[in-house]
Amino acid sequence: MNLSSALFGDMTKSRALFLRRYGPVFAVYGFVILLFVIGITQSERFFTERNLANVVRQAAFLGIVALGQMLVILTAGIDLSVGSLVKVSILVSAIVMNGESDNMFIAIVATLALGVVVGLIHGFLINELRIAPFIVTLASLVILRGIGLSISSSPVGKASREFIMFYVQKIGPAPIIAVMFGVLLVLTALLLRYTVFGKYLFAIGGNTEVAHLSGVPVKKVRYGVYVICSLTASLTGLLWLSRMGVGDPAIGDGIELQAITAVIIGGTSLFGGRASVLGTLGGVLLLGVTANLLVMLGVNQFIQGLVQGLVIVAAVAIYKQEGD
Amino acid sequence: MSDYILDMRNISKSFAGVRALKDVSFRCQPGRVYAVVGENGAGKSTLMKILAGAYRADAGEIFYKGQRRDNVSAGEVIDSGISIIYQELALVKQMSVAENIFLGREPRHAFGILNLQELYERSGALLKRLGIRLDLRLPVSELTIAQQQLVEIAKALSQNADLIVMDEPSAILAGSELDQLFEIISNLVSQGVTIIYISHRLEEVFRIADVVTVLKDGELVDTRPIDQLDRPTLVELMVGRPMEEIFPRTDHHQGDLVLVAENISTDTILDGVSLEVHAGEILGIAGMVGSGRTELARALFGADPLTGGSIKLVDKRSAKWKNPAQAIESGLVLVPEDRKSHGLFTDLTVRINVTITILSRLTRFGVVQRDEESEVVDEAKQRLSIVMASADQEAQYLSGGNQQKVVLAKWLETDPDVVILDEPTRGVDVGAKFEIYKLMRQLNDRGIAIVMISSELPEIIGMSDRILVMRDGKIAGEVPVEGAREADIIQLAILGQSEALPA
Amino acid sequence: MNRILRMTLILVLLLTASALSYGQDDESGGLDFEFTEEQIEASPYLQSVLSRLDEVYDTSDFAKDGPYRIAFAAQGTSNAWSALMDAHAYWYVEELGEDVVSELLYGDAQASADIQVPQVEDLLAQEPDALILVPMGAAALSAPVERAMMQGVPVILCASAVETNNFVTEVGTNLWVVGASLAQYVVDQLGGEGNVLIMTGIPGVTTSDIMEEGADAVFAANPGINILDKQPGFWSPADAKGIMETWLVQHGDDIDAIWSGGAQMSQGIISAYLDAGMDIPPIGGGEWQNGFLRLALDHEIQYLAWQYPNAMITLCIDAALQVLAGEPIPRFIDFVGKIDNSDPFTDVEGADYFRPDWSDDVHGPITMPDEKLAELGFLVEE
Amino acid sequence: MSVAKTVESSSIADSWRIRKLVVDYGVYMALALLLTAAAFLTPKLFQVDTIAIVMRQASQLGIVAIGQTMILLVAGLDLSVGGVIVMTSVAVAEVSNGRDEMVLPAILIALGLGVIVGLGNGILVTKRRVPPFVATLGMLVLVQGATQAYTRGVPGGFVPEMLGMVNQSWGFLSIPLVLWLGLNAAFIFILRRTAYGRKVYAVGSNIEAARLSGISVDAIRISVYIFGACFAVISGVVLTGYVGYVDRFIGTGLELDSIAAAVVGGTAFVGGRGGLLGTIAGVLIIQILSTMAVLMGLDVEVQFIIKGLVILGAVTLYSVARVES
Repeated sequence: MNLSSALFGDMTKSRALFLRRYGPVFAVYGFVILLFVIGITQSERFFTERNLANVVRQAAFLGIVALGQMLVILTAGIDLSVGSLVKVSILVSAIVMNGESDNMFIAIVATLALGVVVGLIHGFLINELRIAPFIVTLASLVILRGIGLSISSSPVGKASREFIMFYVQKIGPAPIIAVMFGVLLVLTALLLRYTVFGKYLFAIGGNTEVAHLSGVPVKKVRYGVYVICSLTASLTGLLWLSRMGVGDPAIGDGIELQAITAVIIGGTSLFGGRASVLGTLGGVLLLGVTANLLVMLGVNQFIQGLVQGLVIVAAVAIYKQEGD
Repeated sequence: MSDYILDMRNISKSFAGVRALKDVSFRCQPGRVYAVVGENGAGKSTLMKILAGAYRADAGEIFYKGQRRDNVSAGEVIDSGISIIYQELALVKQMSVAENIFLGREPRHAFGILNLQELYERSGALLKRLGIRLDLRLPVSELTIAQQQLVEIAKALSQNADLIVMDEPSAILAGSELDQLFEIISNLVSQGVTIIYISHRLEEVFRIADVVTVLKDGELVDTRPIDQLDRPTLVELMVGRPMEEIFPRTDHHQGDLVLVAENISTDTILDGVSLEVHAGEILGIAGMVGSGRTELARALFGADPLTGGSIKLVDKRSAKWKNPAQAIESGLVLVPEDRKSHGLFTDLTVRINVTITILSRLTRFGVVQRDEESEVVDEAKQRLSIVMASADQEAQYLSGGNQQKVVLAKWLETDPDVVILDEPTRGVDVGAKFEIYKLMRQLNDRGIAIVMISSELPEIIGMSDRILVMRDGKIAGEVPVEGAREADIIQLAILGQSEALPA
Repeated sequence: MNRILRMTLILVLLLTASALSYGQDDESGGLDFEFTEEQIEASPYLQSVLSRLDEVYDTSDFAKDGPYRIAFAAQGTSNAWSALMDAHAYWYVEELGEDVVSELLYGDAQASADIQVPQVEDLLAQEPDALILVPMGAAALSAPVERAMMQGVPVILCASAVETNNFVTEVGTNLWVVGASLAQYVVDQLGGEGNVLIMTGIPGVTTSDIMEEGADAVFAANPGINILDKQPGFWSPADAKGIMETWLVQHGDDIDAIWSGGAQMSQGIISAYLDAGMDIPPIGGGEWQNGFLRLALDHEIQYLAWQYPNAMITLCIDAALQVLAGEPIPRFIDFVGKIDNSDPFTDVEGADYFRPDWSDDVHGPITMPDEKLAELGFLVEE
Repeated sequence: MSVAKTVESSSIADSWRIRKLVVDYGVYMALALLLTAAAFLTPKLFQVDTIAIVMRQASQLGIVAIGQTMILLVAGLDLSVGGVIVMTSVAVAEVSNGRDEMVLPAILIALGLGVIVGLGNGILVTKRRVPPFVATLGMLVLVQGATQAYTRGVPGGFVPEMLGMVNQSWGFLSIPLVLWLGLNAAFIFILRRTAYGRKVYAVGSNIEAARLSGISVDAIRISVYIFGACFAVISGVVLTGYVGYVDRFIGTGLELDSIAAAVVGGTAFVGGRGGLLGTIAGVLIIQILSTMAVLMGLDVEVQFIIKGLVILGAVTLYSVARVES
């Protein structure tokens, strides 16, 4: 007699499983496609190379932070400080660069180093003092904002010429920044799928205790993931400098909320253990295309906020999250 | 130095001022099975967690393979060849079978890149060695509990463990699953692997152990070879008093019909289950893990919605219910299987835990009447002999056994007509088991009907007045209590028919 | 030939007329203020504004035939001031007619630079004929402005400046002078001697920072003035009131005057005084905002109000049309004198400005007809 | 031997008791410490007028924090309170249009709107299982959008003068303070002594156990979000009276401050632990710090940094004390 078939039954669950796993992602892309259809039919300038370049470049700005945020959320963490860190990074890079090409390299290194330091501090507080990531990064949001203001409350520093040009450069029809985002997107997908570090992120988010007992270096991985998240914020700060040419402290507030929203819309669970690069891209595109369309279609200014709120609520409510 | 692979000397450990282990020594030779037994709170799990590097001992030394080790991390413990299979299965539900097996020690190329080919080949080979077929890419959340346990064992094997600790592996397995486990264990032992086997089930201990260590209240009672022990002696060592009878029998008669379920189905697994429950009886429900027993309990209780069929209580309080609140109101309660995570409010006081189900009775205009509440808690304390410092103590500071009693008290306070007990003695030590059985009989005497779901066949046979066996979400058949044999039940549970097994 | 000659003649006449008219405005408009050399030297803002007042932009490259599609990157409906600016914009475009402006492309920045930068990119993707921008960050919007200019879209800045100098013109007022004038008012009221509190807007926002700069310069030049304290009130009546309450406990009767960077904050300041039952000292800082005027009238407050009319958007649209017609245009257009009733005023004239039928949040002056206000629900039935 | 055993075990128990003391009373000790520091740094803080001001301002945050604490108790979170406060302010002005007799109807309408928002939050969190963070963030954007769409940017109407009574003080007593303390008293009683309160704690402590104990888990969670929104409305009314004017910046940052107050006061982020008494102390700490900052003339950036450090410090204390317990 076949004991194992009696025990385990057959394995025809995979189709339902597939749908359960990727259903939300399909839904988000369905939404995005719907917006595209509306855009194409209602505005002749929506589906132009120029506008699409805008859309993808803007997606890159939100998307890079969203990728870092997604990795942190995958470990059942959160990082509320990225907006403030973008602000501080802009100021630091602008001041160090000070308009000189010679300073460009050192400015980039200094800004990324700042990200590493902030990420390490987050990791330390979360790992060693066992404070909830929400609280750690909430405090750090407030503190970094204070630091940003004390560096400068008015525009300061300057990007070098090459650095400003970077923003408009293209590879073929694609803006270089969008290409960069695409590369990071693929790298993140590969990281999650093909590296030990990626698997550990899932393990920690799925069950930290189990991961710890299985010999996963939980603390190291956490340090790593918060550093990566802060690095994406620093990198975004650099991109903003390239976009603006001057360090402006007006930028940065609220980026974290947008990034988290995009990640959640993309089907990543705030409870950890589940993440989807494709979904996050979908979430980023959904928010980006919505904003783009509001402008393109000249939607009545009084209801723009309402439309955005409805899109977000509908997108997050569309599927039930797992866990409780 | 010595032929002991593991030598733990004079280990002590306290938590939050409460002593968990005192001066316990424990050692193992290679290629043998060591059983560690003791009541709940005796310190077995703590001892193993210290071995695993999850806790640090306050005092004592550990020698492993002749070398002293201090403050090693969980990862280092695994690397040194010790693997531990925890009672709460240590698997990451969202990850695949293969990823779980090699979690923490993934085969890799340079730069931390996974060697997926090797991962799948090696995990496939391991499962083959265990004689099971599983989709390696399936997330563990899609597996049954029994399948998950096998993945755990595969994980231990993958670590090339010299020493495998199994913390109550049988608690969630039944019948043939258990046989399969024992087969795997003897296989491993013959390969020179040392097994430390922690269990409450004495039959299993006598079946597989070479040496038995008994702990009580955090202290070592005795370590003896199995052939110097018999059951009564072992029970006496564990409980500290002799125990004549495990299953209390009283004469009782079947009362009136109280609960009728007709053809109930759910979208989980239940598929047309009908049953009747009479006042004052114990209806035992047996079956494999995953056969739908727990789902049946949840459906009866209104915790999962019915997609077909009906359930009703036949007496005066007869009512329909759609959720647990209404079920409790109607006189039916469910004591869940996983009491700690589904039953206890660990952060809250004993008082709140005990009275949470009967707040409407204890409140006037929504305000809790303190005096009446204290009476209820005192009475529960007496009736179930709960040991606690005060009613305002947080439940987390009670011992495991007392936590169980608090959970039971909570349900009994509702004065139910029907009590569904899902695995009432799972993870409970011998002494407490006996108390629970006595309690069940007392409930019967008061005319309360009990539906008991259990994986322990001796318990099913020893306690039930009638036995139903489930398979694939259906009732496979009823086994007459008089002269019931474990084999008959297993037969029904696996094959769904009650013919004799071919020899 | 005849026709071309006539056109040229008309053009020349028009140019002369407009040049003359701007020359006149320069003398009559704006606040009278004598700058010292050091003040100009210390302030890049002043240097920029003063030089641009005399500079004229040759817009011939932008000349094209109408009707035009004009992009308007607005602050958005986030507060009443900007909502009314939007209303003015839509009304004015309607007034001009479809054969002048065929489409007003609109972006709502929700008062955030983060949102505005990509939004400007989206607007430019629609290839408008001109861009009117109310910048939410001086540096943040610099590069988008430069890119628009590179793309051949003339940029008209409205209400605030950006860091780059590569735009066509700015409509606004000299904010440094505004801050300085409010400070001068305080100094004059005190006869040059006394204790002053300073409440600024949002640190980091250009408008607030430049006003503060002007105020600082004047106070520094008057050694008899003692600055008791300085805190940002975030242009919020609640924050302003909270800070003022604490100040009243701390400094009480020592306070001789207050410099405030906005009407909302002045309301909070007055409210704190009223609760404390203390006499309210002169306030340098208020606006034609109906709620503030009501409070000031009821309690006979002494103040100097500056103006920042949302109706200046009509000037911005005019400027855009002028640019698209290829007419030369000054690089800085001060709205004072060009929009009726946009001069600073004190409590002496306050009653003339107050409008009982406006809701508290309405900022004057309004150049739209009342029916339009009523239609939008900005009028209150008494 | 037996003596040694007692000594040893009592020293372990002592360290545990100290930790428990920190968890239970740490925030009050911190408050006492802060007040001691204030006695040296800013003695003006102890004048009756200053106390009155601090209390009146603390009440605005404190009323919101009651709801936030209850929501945290069921392992939730509410980021939408800022939006609800602005909505309240608009509703009060539009409905009453400056007429005193319309104050009550206006407040009732605002409460009705609050109930709808709270219900929306609750339904998203329970029925759609959207994480509270995202659900309430989405509602925030929606409420702001709806308020804007309704007012078309310019709220009409006036704030009735009657609401100005929230600004009066008798000694250090004022209506907001009485309201804050009264609501606290009521809800401390409700949380501790009523069936409803028990259920709130039970749901936060172990949601599955609560469900199986016959508690309508979803109803409890939804109700808590509704309370949260209603407290935001009440605070919105107080703030509107305080400002005397409809303002879109009103209530900005109260969501994060209220979470900070609750967490500093010892309410656990994972639910089931903590309570309103701690939150009162948390609110006072945050308010006194900001008043002291103005009294000392600290720069705003320094204020930000101090606030962040205080949150971190408090939570570090709890986490260190709770380890292994």
